[in-house]
Parts: sequence; C-alpha cells; structure tokens
Amino acid sequence: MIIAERKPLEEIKNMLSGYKEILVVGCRTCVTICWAGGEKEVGILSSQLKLASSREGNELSILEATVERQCEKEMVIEELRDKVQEVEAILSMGCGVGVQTIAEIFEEKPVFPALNTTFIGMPEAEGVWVEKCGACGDCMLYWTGGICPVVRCAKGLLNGPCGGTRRGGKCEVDPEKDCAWVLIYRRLEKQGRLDLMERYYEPKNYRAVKRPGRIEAATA
Amino acid sequence: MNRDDSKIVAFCCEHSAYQAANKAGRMRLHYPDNVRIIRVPCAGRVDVQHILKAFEKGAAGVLVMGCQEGACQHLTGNTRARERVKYTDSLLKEVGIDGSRVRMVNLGPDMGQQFVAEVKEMAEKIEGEMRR
Amino acid sequence: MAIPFREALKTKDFIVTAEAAPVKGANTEKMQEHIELLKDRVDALNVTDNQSSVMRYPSLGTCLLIKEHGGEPILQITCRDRNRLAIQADLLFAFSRGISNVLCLTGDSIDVGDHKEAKPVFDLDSVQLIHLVHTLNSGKDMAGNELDGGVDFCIGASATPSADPIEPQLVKFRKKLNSGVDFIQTQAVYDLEELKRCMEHAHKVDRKVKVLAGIVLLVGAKMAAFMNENVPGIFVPEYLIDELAQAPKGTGLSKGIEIAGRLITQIREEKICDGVHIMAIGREERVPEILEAAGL
Amino acid sequence: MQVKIGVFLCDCGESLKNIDFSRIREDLQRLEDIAFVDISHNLCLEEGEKAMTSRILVENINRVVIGACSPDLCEHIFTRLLEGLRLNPHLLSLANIREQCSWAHEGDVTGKALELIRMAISKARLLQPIEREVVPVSKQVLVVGGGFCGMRSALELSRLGIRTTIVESELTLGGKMEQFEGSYGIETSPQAILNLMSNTIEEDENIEVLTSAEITSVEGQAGNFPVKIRRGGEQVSQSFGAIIFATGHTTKTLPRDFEPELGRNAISQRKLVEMLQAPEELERRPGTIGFVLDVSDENSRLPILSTLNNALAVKERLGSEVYVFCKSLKVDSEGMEKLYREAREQGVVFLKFEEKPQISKEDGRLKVEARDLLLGEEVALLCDFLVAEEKVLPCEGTEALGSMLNMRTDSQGFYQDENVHLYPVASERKGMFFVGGCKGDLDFARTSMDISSATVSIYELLSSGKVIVEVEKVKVEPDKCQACLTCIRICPHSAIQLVRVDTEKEVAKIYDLACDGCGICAAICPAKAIRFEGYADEQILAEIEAIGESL
Repeated sequence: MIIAERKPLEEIKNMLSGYKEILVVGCRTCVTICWAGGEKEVGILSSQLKLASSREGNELSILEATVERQCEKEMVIEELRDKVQEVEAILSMGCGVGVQTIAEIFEEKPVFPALNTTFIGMPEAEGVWVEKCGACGDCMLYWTGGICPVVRCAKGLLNGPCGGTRRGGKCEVDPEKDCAWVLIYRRLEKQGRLDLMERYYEPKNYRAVKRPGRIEAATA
Repeated sequence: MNRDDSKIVAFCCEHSAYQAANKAGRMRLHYPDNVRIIRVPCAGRVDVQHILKAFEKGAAGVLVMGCQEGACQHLTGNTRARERVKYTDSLLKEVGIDGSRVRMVNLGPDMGQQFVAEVKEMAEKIEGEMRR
Repeated sequence: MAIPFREALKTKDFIVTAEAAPVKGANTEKMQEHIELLKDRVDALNVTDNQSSVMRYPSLGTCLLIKEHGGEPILQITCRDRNRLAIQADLLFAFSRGISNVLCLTGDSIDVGDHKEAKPVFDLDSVQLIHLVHTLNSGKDMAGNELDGGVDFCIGASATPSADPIEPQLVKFRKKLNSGVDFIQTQAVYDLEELKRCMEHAHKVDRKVKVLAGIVLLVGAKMAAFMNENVPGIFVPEYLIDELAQAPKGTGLSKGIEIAGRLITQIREEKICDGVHIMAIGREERVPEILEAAGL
Repeated sequence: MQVKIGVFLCDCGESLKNIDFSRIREDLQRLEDIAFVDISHNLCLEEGEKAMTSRILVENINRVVIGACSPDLCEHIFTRLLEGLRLNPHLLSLANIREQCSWAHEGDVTGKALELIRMAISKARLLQPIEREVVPVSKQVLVVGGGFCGMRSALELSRLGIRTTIVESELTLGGKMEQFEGSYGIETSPQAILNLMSNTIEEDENIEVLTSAEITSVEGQAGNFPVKIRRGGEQVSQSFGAIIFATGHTTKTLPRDFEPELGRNAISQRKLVEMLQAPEELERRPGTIGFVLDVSDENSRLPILSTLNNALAVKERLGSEVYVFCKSLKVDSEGMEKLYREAREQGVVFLKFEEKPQISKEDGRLKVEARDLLLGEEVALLCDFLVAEEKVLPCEGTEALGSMLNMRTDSQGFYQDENVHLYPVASERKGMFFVGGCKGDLDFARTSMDISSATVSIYELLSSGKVIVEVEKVKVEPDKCQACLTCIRICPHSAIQLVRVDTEKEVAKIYDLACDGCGICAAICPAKAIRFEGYADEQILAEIEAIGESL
C-alpha cells in the first residue's frame, strides 16, 4: 500500500501564506492506514494551523473533509463539490495521486500537498512501515526468493552483493538495514535454489514501464 | 475560552488521578482554581486532538494524568498516554508553543499532595510565561 | 615507456600496482608529481573514479596524463555516475588514446560521498560491466551494432576477501571470474588467512587469473577505526589497531608503512597471490617508502 | 428528539458556603433547554432522592445533570434511581462541585462551580442512551492442564454445577504431583491426594477428561470461546464460556552454577525424593546431606519449600546430618515459617553465606567451603550427597500458548505477572484465568486460594447461562473502518477482532462482553471510526468548549 508522511508544519504554512480560507482534505484509504492523512490527521493539522494563525494574529478559517478515496473522481466530487466553493485553497492530505485528482477536478483553485508520498510498503511494527516494491514494471521476485533487489538493495544491483557490505551482512548505506543480497542468499540457500543466485543476469530493462505509465485493461 | 484567565485543562483517569484530586479536596489541600478537570476512563483515552483542541480553545496548559507505571488497569493506557503527550509536545513546538505546556503525570489514587504539586508547578510555569 | 600491463601480468611473477588519486580541481600539478614519482616503480597506476562518491578530476583525464608521462594507467569505471551509453562512449575514447586496462567496479553509494542529493545511476553493475567490455572487445556495442574500429581491453575486477558473511561475496566473485577477467585487485586485506581462502576460490574457477592483494596504508589508530566505520569494504582487525595505538605519538605513519611492508613481504615470500595493489589514500608520495619496506 | 435537561444541585447540607447556589440557578435558567434547576441539601439521602423522583416524574426531561460530590460516592445512587424511572441511566452527567471545587479552593468559587456545571450540561446535551441486552453464554468451562491445580479447579467448578473439560497433554492426570515427597504438614502423601482426586474426577460426570490432547486454536471472546482440541490425529471443536489455564511449571537443576556436574554424589531434589521413597535400596545410609540454595540470584518459593520438606523427610527417614547453605531464606508464604522452625528443632543446620561456596571432590565425598556470616569464619563440610538448587521455569508450551492467546508473559515467561495487584486471578482477557505454576505461584496454600477465587468469578459470569451487556458502548462504525488492524493490535484486552459485517467488507468489531471500557482504541483509530459513548470525541470537546463561558 502507498506510504506517506506529513510535511513539517513550517513548509505547509509557507505554502498557505496569503490564503485566508482553506479546505483540509483527508483520505480514508492508504494514508489513513499509515497514520499520515486520515480523518484524525486532518483534525490534528487543522488544530495546528488554527493555533499557529491565532498566535501570529492572522485569521484563518478552516473547513475539514475526508474523502473515501481521493484517487476516485466521483468520490472527490461528491465530498468536496460544495465545500470547495467556500474556500480559496485546498490542502490535500492524500498521496500524490489524491492531490492531483483534486487539482484536475477543481482547476480554478490551488491545491497544496500536505504529505510527502514516500514508497509502496508494508507495516513492520506498530507505526513503522518499510519499502518493499518500487513498481519497476518488470518483476523478478521469482528468482530472488521473493526479496526485491531493485528496491531493497540500495544500489538496485541484479548481480549483488556489492563490495561495501558491512559486518553482519548489513548494507553499506545504512548499518541498520540488512543487505538485500545477504537476505536473498540465505533464503535461496534455505530453499536449495542457490543456483539462481549463481546465474548471470543481463542489465535490467529500465523502460519496462514507459514513464509516465498507463495501463488499459481489456474492458470486462 | 478567553485568553486572560489562563485555564489549565487536566484529563484525569478515573482510576487514579481523578481520585487523587478528590483526595486533595478531602484533605482541604488548596490549589490554583484555574484548573478544569475532565474525567476520562483511562489516560489512554486522551487523544492528541483533545489536547490540541484544548490549546485551540485557549487553554494555557494541559495535564494528562494517569496511573503509575505498571499499575494501569488497562496495562498500556498510561504508557500510550505518555507517548501521545510527547508527540503532542512536538506538534506544539512546531506551532511555537514550547516550554512543555503539556505534561504527562503518573499518580496513585491517594496521591493528593502530588496532584496539588503538579497543578501548582504547571500554574507557576504559565504565570511566569504570562508575565514575560 | 612502461610495458603494457597485459604483458606484465604474463611475464612478471610479482606484480605491483599503485593508485594515483585525482584532485578536486583542475590544477594537475600535484597529480603529475605523483605520476612521475611512481610510474617507473610500479607495473601500472590505477586511477580512481570519484572515489567514495566524492566529485574529483575525471579518471579518464588522469589516465591520459599518465600516458603522456609514459606510465601504464588502469582506468577505473564505476556504474554510479554513468549509464550504459556514457560508459561505452568513454571506453571507446579511452582505447582510442591508448588506455587499454579497465577495472570494472559497481562504485560506492551516493550516501558516503559529498553530493548526497545526487541521483544515483547504477544502470549496470560490476558483472554486467565486465560483460559489456567483452562485448566491445568482440567488435559490437551492447545493442548489437558493429563498431567502426574495435577495442581490446585487459579487464580487471575487485573482490572483498574479508566480508562477513563471506558466502554471498564468493558467489559474486565466482560470477566475475566466470564472466572472464584478466586480473583481480582486492579490497584492503590485513588477515592473510582470508586472502588464502579467496585465492583457493579464484583458482578453483579460473587458474589463469592474476590476483593482486589490496594494501591500504594505515596512518594511525584513529584513522583505522574511522575507516572501519565509514569506508565501505574495509575491516582493520583489532590487533592492528592496537599496534598502531601503541606506536609513540607522531610515528603512526611510519608504523603504517612498516605494517604494509610486512604484509607485502609475507605475501611475496609465501607466494599467496600474484602481487599487490598499494592504495596510499592521500599519501601517494609515501609509496616508494612502502616498496622499500617490502624490499621491492 | 428535543433535549430537555433537569439540573439538580446539592449543597451538601448547606455546608458548601463558598458557592452561591441561587446565582448559579439564575444563570442556568436563562438556557432554554434547561427545564428546571432544583437546589437540594441531601441528594444522597432518602429525602433528596424522593424529591428528585417526583420532580423527574412530573417534568418529562430526557437528560439529568447533577452538581454534587464526587461521582464515586453518588453516581450509583443516581443511575439506580434513573433505571427505576425507566430513563436510560447513561443520560446522566455529573459535575464534582464539592471535592474538586468548594473544598479545593479558598474564597468564593461560584464562578468555577457554574463553569463545571455548564461543562456537564454541554456534555449532557450530546449523550446518547446505551441499551442493555441479554447475551447467552456457554456454561461449559475448559481447564488446560491436568495437574493439581487443573484437577482442583475442575472439582470445584463441578461442585458449583458447572461442566468442565480437562485437556491434559500427558497420558495421565497428575502433572508434577508425584515429584513432591511429602508436603510437610499435610499428613497424606501427594500420591494419595493424586489418587483421591483422579478417582473423584472419574466418577464425576460433570468433568470430561481428554488426556494426550492439546489445544490448537482459541478464538472468540468471554462467554463463547470456540476452541479446537487435537487428540490423537483428529480435531474436535467446542465452545467454552471461560478457560482456566493450569499448565504448571518445570524445574531445571542448575549444574552451571555448581562446579561438579550432577555426578554420583551431587544430586537433584527429584533424585533425593526417589531415595526417600525407597530408603532400603541405598547401599549405605548417607552420613551427611547438604542442600545449596540461592546460588543463582532469581529464587522463588518452590526451591525453599522443597528443601525444607525434603530436609525434614531426610531427618525423619534417614536420620543423617543435614546442612543447608543459603544466602537468604525467604519464608514468606503460609506455613513456611513453621516449617523452618520445625526443621531447626529437628537439628537441620542452616549456614548463611555471602559469596558462592566452593565445592570440590574429596575421597568420594563433596567438600563444601564457605564463609559463614553468623560464625564469621570459614566453614568446611564433607557431605555424602549435595542437593543442587533448582530453577523454576514455565513448562515448554507456555510461550506458544501465550502467543496463540495474544497474552503477554513476564521476563521469565510466566503468565500475567504484569499487574498482579490488579488481577490476582483474572487476566487482561475477560473469561481467561491463570492459576498455579504457570503464574509462578508454587505453594499449595496460595494456589488453592487462587483456584477458588477463579471458580467463583467463573460461577458469577456463567452460572445463569446469560450475561447482561451494554450494547455497543464502544462501537466501530463499519463504513468508516479501513481494517488497518491498529485497534486490534493495541487492545490490551484483545476484545477486538476482524469480522465480516453486513457490508461484506471485513471490519473491526468490538466484543461488548470482553471490552473493559478503556477507550485506548478510540483515541488511536486513524479513521476516527470508533465511538465511545459517554466519552466520545464530541462530548469531550463539548466539555472543553464550555470552559471559560461562565458569568
């Protein structure tokens, strides 16, 4: 699922400077699950903005809303159609897709991102999410024992590991992170499929997805 | 909540801090009267938003008062409350309210004196701020 | 004029290479001094390619300087800064100017360098780079097009004998050897047992490959400890750090030279491998003293 | 439906002098949804109650706000009164104007009192009624573990008319019973007790015994735990109302702290018990037997209890000299003090040491040297047998069972040590109880007490076969819930599970019987999908809003 993280308040305030009426919009799906842009976070950010503006003496009126899924046009229109008329600018707490969906629909009003969309990942512990997939469009998990080197190896090597691995099989870039290739080695070893790692792999086709990507499924 | 009479909002867990406040009353231990106690079933019920809303409505300080470490009826209520207070403090710093105007306090049900001491400490901190 | 490195590999029984580190700037005087100092003392001079991801005078440029001074350069290429088009173009240019030795490296990560917000490339990795050079040697580019004027590179790769865990590294090492390399220059080696194990492995796959043990000059206990933490692929064992620590104040460098000399002599006498690659990071002028300390 | 609030103020027999009640009444009467403001002197007494009842009967109000003393003194009176008047007891909001206002400050506090009442009123406006419901519960109880505690629990439950099923992993019941030679002070030997109990269990048709069986999964909540039990290849699923865990403990002899490993003359407590049970088989009577205690720092009552028991048994049956080397002798539980004095009288010598005693072999016997603190000098003793200390550990399956139940264990792996003064018997999950060795308690007196209090709580929960439950006091709104599992993972009482609700999508569901009403889930839910009636966000925010709007 898409993981995102809220921008520092300072950065958000700079974006909003000059605008008096703001609509803060949350999203109920991915960013709720990763505690970044759900209804609760909308409340917290709105409180912070109101507190900050009252301390700095400039008045700021805030409307709050939360869309079921900010990447669905119908849901955005249904939830925001009326509220958008009453504000000068929209602060979206959805992922990058949400921000742009709103921007496409309400083109006359500026839309600002309150979050930084970071990666596709999974929960590792309470409140901790870890990147697992980079959406490269050419999945090779079948020969890496289900561990993606493109994203989880800092250099994205296909014939790893690099010479810089740290003691204990940690990554050169971050001593806290495991070297993906050591993990791949251990798992393939456990499955008795180490021949897969011995094999030479051609340079990757980095244009498997012609960016920006577009998929047209056969209509059902 | 208007600005001048600087209120302190105290979220008190009904198992411990709320009883401590009653104990202080029964012992006639007087403390500043700008405290407003809000009874909650557990300190873990207090949400970051409640604290921010209190400040938004003009509170000068907020106390989240729960059971002592390891004595929480709901095991993790007080530890979670402490985490949330720490997080809220960082949110307030972002806004420019620092000087830890939100505090987590661990009390036993009969710690009347400590309750009063905590309230006085927060009141003095706010008083100091107001005068500057 | 130095003999081509490929010849040296065939004929000499103990090969010595050193490193000429480019400077951060366009003033090439100091580099030329080092080249003059070392070009006749070693069989070839490696030129690092933005070592530790720190932006410097280009590796190709320094190699041309070495050629001008009559030395034998080894062009180091990392996959961090160029994609497959740029690398192939650089290789054609290098060969056309008489540079015919290349060391294929993956390259350090951007995070250890001084331009931490740069976009890393890594279009290829070291093994794919070896295959690329072979493809060019066969007269074609990666897309299969014929080359108007072929190339013939002597191909080198690196190895990390003291990695922990070692097995994944050995898989990579075998892959490099199976891809066909003429010489190996290892990372810094201090524990000769690890070097021996690496040699066994190399010879099991390819008898002919020449392996040069990497010798990094230690300057003091603090520097050694620092390298352990921050320089990828270098592991200075505790007993050496203690030895450096006990050296009286200010004699750390000479103790480092002594250690390097001792290691080289031991490698040479016990014929553990085919030579050494001396990396005196930032102290190229001391390489002659190291060679003396090793009786070369 | 239009909110109509009745306000009752109590001046505690006109003792709250620093509150001007008439001014408060004046101010409150100006609010249009306030039906009346009555000032009484004794709401907690008969007289006050009568006045309230008649007032409420006359005015059809649908919210009650009371400004009086602390809720823990009077709330129950008012809820009972409202129930009597068939007004939902949750439509009640209290303001503590005595302990937390009148008594807490000098000078006139009318302003604060009014503000506290206005806070209670603003909350009252948003209160919703909470219905009650009768929920059937299974009257069948599962007892895990067939040792002393398991059998004892089953017998006591059966006496209360509750059917139980004992699941025992071994072939026979009994657990660690036969290990104890004589629980000194109890005449009959454990073996006799064991036989007596298992026979009674056999005849008791209230108790079903499944030996060499184990639990594979425990689902559901208090009142209805569907449990899967595997026995000899096939798996049985049955629903239980409550579960008692009596999975017991194991002991591990501590050779590591003990120089000579357990050879011929260094033995374990168990070996000593076997010797005591068949003294005639020994080649020759041992002249001196030594016990070593507290060599490892964590000690618990069992090693000391079995040492005292066995020392007395040695004195009685073998008559040999007995020395006990110990750092400290904790005799804190029932009967242990008497046992210790008895042992001293029988001639058992206790030697107190500070550092670990040195033990070495000397001509076929063991020499123990230690500095005795009381004598103040080195002591060396030759013993025929030296009994090594034992460490008490939970039995192997505890870890796995713990994770299956989502139940925390303490640092040594025992259950439910977290809040012992809060849950002497119950655990953080309603309907689950832990007794005996698996909790780290090892003396019979204490465990028997625990067992009876566990069985009584179960009786209270299940005896009538149904339980009155407050319906959806804490509720997950299915359409808002994104099944992000946060609440399920953090609920300290494991009262929330993922279920398929009418909307076909999987959402979290809070089980009313298992929920203990702490509200941690409501505060953490990122989708604001959990509503805690009585402490809902809008109700708490309304109270905050009302601060500062007085006079």
